[in-house]
Order: sequence, then structure tokens, then C-alpha cells
Amino acid sequence: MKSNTLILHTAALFIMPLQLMFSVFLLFRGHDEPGGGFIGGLVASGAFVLYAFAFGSEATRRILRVAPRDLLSAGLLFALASTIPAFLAGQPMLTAHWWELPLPGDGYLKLSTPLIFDIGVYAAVLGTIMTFVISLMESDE
Amino acid sequence: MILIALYITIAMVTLAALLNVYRVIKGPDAPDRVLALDTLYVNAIALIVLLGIALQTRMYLESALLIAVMGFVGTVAMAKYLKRGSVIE
Amino acid sequence: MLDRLSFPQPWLSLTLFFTWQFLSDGISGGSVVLGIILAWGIPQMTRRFWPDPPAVMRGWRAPAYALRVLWDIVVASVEVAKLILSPRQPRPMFICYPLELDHPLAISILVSTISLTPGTVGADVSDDNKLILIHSLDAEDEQEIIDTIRARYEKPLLEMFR
Amino acid sequence: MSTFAEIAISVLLLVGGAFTLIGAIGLARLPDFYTRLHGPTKATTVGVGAIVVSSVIYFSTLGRGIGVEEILVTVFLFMTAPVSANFLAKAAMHLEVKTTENTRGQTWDQ
Repeated sequence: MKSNTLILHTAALFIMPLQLMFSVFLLFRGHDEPGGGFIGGLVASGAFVLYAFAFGSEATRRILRVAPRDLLSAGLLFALASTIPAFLAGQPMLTAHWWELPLPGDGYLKLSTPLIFDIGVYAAVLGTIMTFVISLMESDE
Repeated sequence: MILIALYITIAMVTLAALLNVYRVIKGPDAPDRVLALDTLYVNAIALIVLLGIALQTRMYLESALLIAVMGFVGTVAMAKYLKRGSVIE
Repeated sequence: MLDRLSFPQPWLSLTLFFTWQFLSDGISGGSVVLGIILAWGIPQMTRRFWPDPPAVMRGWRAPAYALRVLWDIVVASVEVAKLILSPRQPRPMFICYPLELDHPLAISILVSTISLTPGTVGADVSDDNKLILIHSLDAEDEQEIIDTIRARYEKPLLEMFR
Repeated sequence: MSTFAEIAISVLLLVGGAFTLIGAIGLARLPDFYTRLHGPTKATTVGVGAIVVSSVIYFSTLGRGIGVEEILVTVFLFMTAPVSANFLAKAAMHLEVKTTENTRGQTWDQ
């Protein structure tokens, strides 16, 4: 009797969104509690790796939209960009700057250079691991 | 009362983890080892949650969730490797 | 264009939104905005491989099924525990279970249920989605197990997914 | 904390620990791979589930809110345990792992 990968497909469809959400959660709580860009990026790549196991490298490329290598370099640029405010203010590199954007209701969206740095690291980690995995997959095919 | 129950439970889970390590070492086949590792990470989650209760902090719960997420991906990757001889088909 | 703005899996989006609210320590302006972005973005990203929804889906039957499965999981663990601790050897058996369900989602739920309930693990699904291979830890009679699964789990799922 | 909550937490902890231990004993004691698969998927999952639920009750009686992380951990374990079991069983069938002599029925080709 031949078998198929139905269970893994369904599981990937349900589990991957939860993993992605958790990775974003880790990314945003990074500054004063455990978490941060690196571990968030790892969890996100775990999610995409699971997707790649279930649906193949081509589908994974398609949902990533950008090539993983571009993600990696964009992440590095982003992390670099987080040093600009400190540079303009004449402070040592990577000094934290904070802004608060008022939102409808009484909330604030807190933006800070550490967060921008974390987003950069997130993209760089995701890009690196997906570059590995996808090129390994394609060299295998 | 909770403290006593907590200590007994930690002892039981630790013993369970040791039994899993025994299965990891003994094998005899690769799937047995992967299954034992799979159980080992679930036990690690239990230990982390118990540690959180013992120290009265919820700080460690994220790491428990993290182990659950990454452990599953790891098990799937290893099972995939066993199936094809290479991780990625 | 409208396609891009829609929520392809409304239930998934709702779940993601509320999970996000709870994760980010209560509802605030920022968490609502981010929650909406995530609830829209993640299903958009993964929409390609979702199976078509079944013709009829009676979602309100799901809680009753979930409770039954939860109860059976507890019973299952006690049974497996008894068997593990008793000195006698188990009598394992591989069983081919002919499916009546045909929706991939329903089959996945059934296999997961089988894996979590008394003495059985759903080992495999055939490539035409017509048979499941079940490994039973301690089986007397093949037909008895098939009938139990059919009556207890597959019938309710058939009611849910048409 | 009320006595009732204390008893509930203690009982859940002990039950959880016992099931986790039984799952591991099953893993160590049962004769072949397919029978060993049963311990971790059922007993261990339930055991960890019970421990996590006791943690939820404990922290909610301390008044630190209900823990979503704990519930997520449980949901995640219950979702992933059957999938890993299914996947490992497929791997074992592919490798043609030996079954004990008294196993009836056939595995499938992978």
C-alpha cells in the first residue's frame, strides 16, 4: 500500500501560523524581557522549514516573496539603520532612542532603535537559515 | 502540601528523563532513538514548568513554548532524514 | 485586488487575533493594530495549500466532539498505563481501517484522534485517502476496533464535514 | 490560597508526574518500536498536560492572571504529538524496523 503526507500537510497548515505569531511575539517583547530578534528569527525559520518539509522548496520561496539572500542583506541594512539616530545626535553608536506614536484609543505604539535593530536581526537570521535550507533542498533535487 | 507534591513530581519527571536517556543510548534502531529524544524534550517542558512553579515566576514559560515549537520541527526533520536518507526530499 | 484584502480563512484569522491579544498582556491600541496585521498577513501568506472548505461544515458540533476526545484521552492514558505496568506481554496488531470520510482536514483530525485515544496509533494514510493503517497496542479482534472507531469518532466527524 | 485549590494543584502535579513516568517506563520496557510509540504519544502528553494545567491554576490563584502561554504549550503538545508519532511510524516502516513475534497484520511499503 502506498502512503502519502496528508497529515504533515494539514499539521503544517495549522502549526505554521502559530509559530509565526509566536516569533513576532518574541521579537516585540525583546527589549525588557527574554526574547528578541535572534530567537524570533529562529522560530520563524522553524516555521518556514516545517512548511518546506511539507510543501517543498518552490512553495516556500513563493510564500517568502523575497529571495532569502535579499532578506539577509535587508536585515543587515535595517540593523545598520538603527544606528543613525544616535549618530545624528552625536552619541556613541547604538545608543537607544525612543519614540511613542499615539494611536486611536489611548494606546501608544512604542518605537525604538533597539526594536529596529531587533527587526533587522530577525530578518537577517531568517534570511540566513532559509538560504541554507532552500539551497540544500535544491542541490538535493 | 504543594511543595511536597512538587518535589515528588520533579523526582518522577527526572526519573522519566533518565529512562528516556537509557532508551536513547540503547536504541536499538534509529527511530527508537528519535522517539526517545522526542519524549525527552516533552519532559524538559514539564521540568521547566515545574521550575517555574517552584520559583514562583512565569518567566520560564516562553522557553517552554520555545522548546515545544523547535522540538517538533526537530523531530520532523529527523524523521524526514530517516525516511529519505537526506533531510530534504 | 479585493482578493488581497480578504481574510481567506476567517476562523484562523479570528483565532490568531485573539491569541495575539492574550499573548500581549491585554487589549491595547498597539496590540489591536498588530493583531489585525497578523490575522490578515499570516493566512494570506499560507493560503495556497489550504484545502477547499467542505460543502457543509457544522462547526457547532466541534465542542462536543472535543470534549469526548478529551475524556477519551484521559481514559486512554489510564489504559495504556495499566498495560505498561502489568507484567504480561501486549498483543500488538496492524489494522487497515477503511475510511468513509474524504475531506483531508477531517481525515487528519480522525488520525490525530486515533493516535491520542485508547491503545491505537494512526500510523499512515494511503495515497488515495481511502485507508488508514492503525497500530494497536493490545488488540483482541480487528473488527471490534474498527467498529468502535467508526461509531465513536468517524460518525460525528461525518456529521461535521460533508 | 484556598485548601481546595491546593489539593487540586497537588493532585494534578502528582498525576502528571506519574503519567510522565509511566510513559517513560513504557518507552524503556515495551518490546518493539511500534509498541513503544504508544507510551510517549498518550501517557507523556497527558502527564505534561496535567502539570501545565496545575501551573495555570497555581498562578491564577496567586492573582497573576490566567496564563495563555501555558494553554498554548498544551494545545501545541496535543497538536504535535500525533503528527510526530505518525511521522516516526512512517520512518520506521521505511527502515523496516523489526516487530515482536506476536504482532499480527502487515506494515505498508513506504
